[in-house]
Amino acid sequence: MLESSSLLLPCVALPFLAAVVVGSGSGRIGRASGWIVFAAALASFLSLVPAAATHGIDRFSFPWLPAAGISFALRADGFGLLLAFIVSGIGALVALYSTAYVAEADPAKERRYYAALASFMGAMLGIALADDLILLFVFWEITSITSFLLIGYRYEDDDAKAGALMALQVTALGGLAMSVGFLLVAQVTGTFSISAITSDPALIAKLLASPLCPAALLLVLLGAFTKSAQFPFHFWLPRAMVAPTPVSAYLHAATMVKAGVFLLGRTYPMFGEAPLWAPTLVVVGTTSMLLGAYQAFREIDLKAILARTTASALGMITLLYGLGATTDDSLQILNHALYKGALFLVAGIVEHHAHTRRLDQLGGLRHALPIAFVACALGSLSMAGFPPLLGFVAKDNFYAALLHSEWLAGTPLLRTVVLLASLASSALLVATAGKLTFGVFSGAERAHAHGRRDEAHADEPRVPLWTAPAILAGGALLLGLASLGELTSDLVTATASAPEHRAHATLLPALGWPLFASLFALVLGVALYTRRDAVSALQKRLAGGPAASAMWEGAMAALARGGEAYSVRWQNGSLRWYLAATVLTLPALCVWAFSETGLSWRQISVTFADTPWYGFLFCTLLAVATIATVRARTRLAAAISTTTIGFLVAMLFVVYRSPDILLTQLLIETVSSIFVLLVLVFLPAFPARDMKPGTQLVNLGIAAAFGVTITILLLLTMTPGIREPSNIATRPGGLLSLALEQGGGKNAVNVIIVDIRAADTTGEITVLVVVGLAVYGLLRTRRRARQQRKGRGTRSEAA
Amino acid sequence: MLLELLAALAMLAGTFFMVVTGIGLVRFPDVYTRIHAAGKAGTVGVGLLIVAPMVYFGPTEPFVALRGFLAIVFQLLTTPGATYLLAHACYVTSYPAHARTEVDELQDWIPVYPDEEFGHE
Amino acid sequence: MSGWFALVTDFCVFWLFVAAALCLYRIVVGPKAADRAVAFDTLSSVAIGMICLLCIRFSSTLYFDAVWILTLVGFLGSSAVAKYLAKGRVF
Amino acid sequence: MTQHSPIIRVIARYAVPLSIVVAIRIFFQGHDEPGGGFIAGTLLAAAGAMYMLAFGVRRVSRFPWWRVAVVGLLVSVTTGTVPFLLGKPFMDNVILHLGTVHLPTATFFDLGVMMIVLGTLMTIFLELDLERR
Repeated sequence: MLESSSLLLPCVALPFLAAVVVGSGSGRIGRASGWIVFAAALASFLSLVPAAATHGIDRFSFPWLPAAGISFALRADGFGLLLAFIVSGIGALVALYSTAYVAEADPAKERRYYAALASFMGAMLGIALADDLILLFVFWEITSITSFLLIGYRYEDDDAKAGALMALQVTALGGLAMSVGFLLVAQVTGTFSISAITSDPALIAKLLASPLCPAALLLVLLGAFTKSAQFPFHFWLPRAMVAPTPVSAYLHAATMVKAGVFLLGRTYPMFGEAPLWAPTLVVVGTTSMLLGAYQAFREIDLKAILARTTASALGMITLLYGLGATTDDSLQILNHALYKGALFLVAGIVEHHAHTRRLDQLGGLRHALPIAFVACALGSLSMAGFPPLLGFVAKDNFYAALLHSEWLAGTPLLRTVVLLASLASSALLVATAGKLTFGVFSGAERAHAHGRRDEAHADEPRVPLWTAPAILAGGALLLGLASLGELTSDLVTATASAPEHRAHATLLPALGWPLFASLFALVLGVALYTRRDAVSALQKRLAGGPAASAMWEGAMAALARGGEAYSVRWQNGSLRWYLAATVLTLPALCVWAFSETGLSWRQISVTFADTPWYGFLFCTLLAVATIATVRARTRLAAAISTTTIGFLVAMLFVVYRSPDILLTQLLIETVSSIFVLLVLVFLPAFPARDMKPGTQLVNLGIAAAFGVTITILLLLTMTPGIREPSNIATRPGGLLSLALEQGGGKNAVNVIIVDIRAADTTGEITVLVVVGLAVYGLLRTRRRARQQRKGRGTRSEAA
Repeated sequence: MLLELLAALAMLAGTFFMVVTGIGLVRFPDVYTRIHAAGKAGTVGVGLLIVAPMVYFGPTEPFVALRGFLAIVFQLLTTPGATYLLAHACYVTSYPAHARTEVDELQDWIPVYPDEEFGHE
Repeated sequence: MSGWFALVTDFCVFWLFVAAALCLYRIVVGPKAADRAVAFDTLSSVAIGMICLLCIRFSSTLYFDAVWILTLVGFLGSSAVAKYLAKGRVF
Repeated sequence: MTQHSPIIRVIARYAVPLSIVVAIRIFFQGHDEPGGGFIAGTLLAAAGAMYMLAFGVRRVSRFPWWRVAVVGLLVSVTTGTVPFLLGKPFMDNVILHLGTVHLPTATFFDLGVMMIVLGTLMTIFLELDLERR
């Protein structure tokens, strides 16, 4: 079954294992849980190395649901490895960072944090390496859930809860849509395996040609956009910043939000040529890029700025996918992961140190946190795209792709708009980077919030705190310098999703429009930064328009109100309404069924030849008894006449020769009459005055409808043509002989109940047991509650 | 042939008693007299009617006779009891006897419950 | 099952119906619950008679068990009502 | 609690055991003549009701009737799954020939049904009665 003994399965399983160990661990693990998760992340990272070394594609597959054609398939192609390396690498760093950052008094809470973090890491690795659509969806949902747990880590304060809930709602909505999209894709192509679909042009052609393709594409895109906080769904990301900083760094910068873009990379080979692919992605990408950059510049809270810039950077990558630039998409992903991770972790150090994240209260920390300052500077420069950092190379490739894309060339207007938007957002990013670095670290050292100066110096950031950002920022610098040579280009080509030709990522690009564009963006950015007060004043004036998150909350509240209104209206507690609804459904269903099947009451042809005359007499008595029940003035009279009806019906069973049911009917009639007597005290007295004529008529109508339907149904079953051959019991293979041979009994009725259809009876008797237990449970708890109330009542009187 | 004759006689007598009880139920003025009529059907009427099948199926299926006999014994055991209980219940809840009753021997024997709460519902 | 015997059985069955109808009249009209209980008790006796006659009419003893159960049932029904009337509770 | 009238106590002293005997008789004749678990269970419940009517609820209410129902379900389900475990189809019926009597295993299933019906009905009787107090 296991195709190859590769290390893919342990790589994904290890973090989950760590999560279980940490989660279930008792007190003594306590402080060590952080290190366990770190070790697991490191192990996963290392286990990926052999897979990367072997140039061939490493596969592992295990038949999970053979019936549905779903298999637990992992596949380590270049693109998957890229995300997997990022997830496990940055995961290890974040775990390391958390050991110092997350210091909780209650070890259980800390253990839960690490368990959620580890299971998130496992799920992300699953997404990176999954080769089966459904498997990808399962891991996708796990990430949504664990992100909910991690965002809502400090569940005491309401913002955390609200933010976590909103994140879950949005990403779950996207996940759901995406799963439907996957099902449609599998429906058309007949297989769930991603590699099978992408490698077979015939399947892709079939997918593109099928009418389901636009729907599937939009649904999958919905999943990607919600996860990567793209334009219509960008509002949950800033709200998710209430999470502890390592979580923000890991989930909302390096990995989780990347899953959406990663999905675009995975599905590009499938939907790339679809007519809807390019326009949607370009439009959404550009808008979220520009919107993110614009709002980032306006923000004051450190993490909110970073969240907005993440949305903007992801918008840029989505735009690239729209243009089909899949040769160097890994460069963009890697670059963003490195610098944004570093910046977030620096923000964590600053907050940890100065206990505030607001720029207007921060300043002059370069002496207190020298290393953090260096890391932040490198990260910001990479974000802005200054040489010699990786950011510059990525920006240059971005503009190259922008200018050389044939698709954009086809629509000059859109091309200019996109170009201008890119230049504007790059400039804004540069300005934000400047604001970020200089705002926090340079300038006079302002009195920190709450004026605790002495204590601020005391906790020099411990070693694990600054190592993580330093490594990330250093990585950005090293890769930038390496691009002088050929190393970066090889790395990018190896990990790109669908490299047509060898990507060229060089620090010294050929002179050309892309270079001028990025240089121009840099200059514009610096200018913007120098005039930042005027710009922010302008922005304040322009502020307006409803916040997207407010709209979303409004929609959710409306949904809740609608549900409540529905239930209040229909479940209004009146027994009469419930009874009428249940009774009326039968006639309604019959009318519908009759119209569907073409049955009609005209087909009834029943001869009364074989019915003995006493059958008629019993029926007349039955009618009289029924009228007596309805006309009864007191409850006891009604009870007795109902029992009489039961008796008369039993008599009919004698006339129509069915002894078993006769006995059952008689006994049940008695037992139920005793029940009625037992509860007679509680039943409401019959209304002294008669009901309003209106309600009487309505009741009459409902009863008549029900009665007529039942009569027609019965008569239809009696007409010979419709029901089964009349000798169903007596014919050779019939029930009687069957009962005798196998059941060993002449009484077919009992043999059927107990043996031939014993499975049904098991169901029925289980229902009976449940009824008994329900009565026992409900009444007992009600009585205990009443006694407590009475107990309290008497005490209060006595007091 | 003899069996059928006997069975027919038993049936006719049984039915006669049933009909008499029916008439009694309808025409008697108050509940105590009706209970008296009901007593007849419950014991003699049913007894005779059960004898009919016992006799009819007698030789061919002996088991019917046994069950029939058991049923008669149980019927004689329970019906008087039930009618007594009803009469007692009516009396203690002071169900009004018909005007024409002269003698009420039970007056000083059975206590009449004072409260009217769940009497003649 | 000679002809005249079947006729007699049918005659008796008819008259049992009449008795049942009279009982039903009392149940419908019966001023008080007690009357209805009495009528109900007689109705169960009539039912027993009916079953016996129909056993003979169909010459099958399958229904004979019902006679036994009807006795028990009739007794239970009326004594429960009687107790309810007298004491307001059943057990 | 002797305010139950002596008459009904006398009748019940004979009627209840008689009913139980008949109930068992009906249970075992279930396969060939009319009868079976359900009818026997209800008859036993009626006998129980008669007992409570005559002698009051005190002695009866101490017995946990709802456990009878649950055990009944266990009996039925095990009768069903035992042949299943032996590799035969689920709920298959094995006719055991114990000497002259041929006892189909379905009878145990029927026994389960009887216990369930008895347990449930008695539980409801007792709970409704306790409810009134």
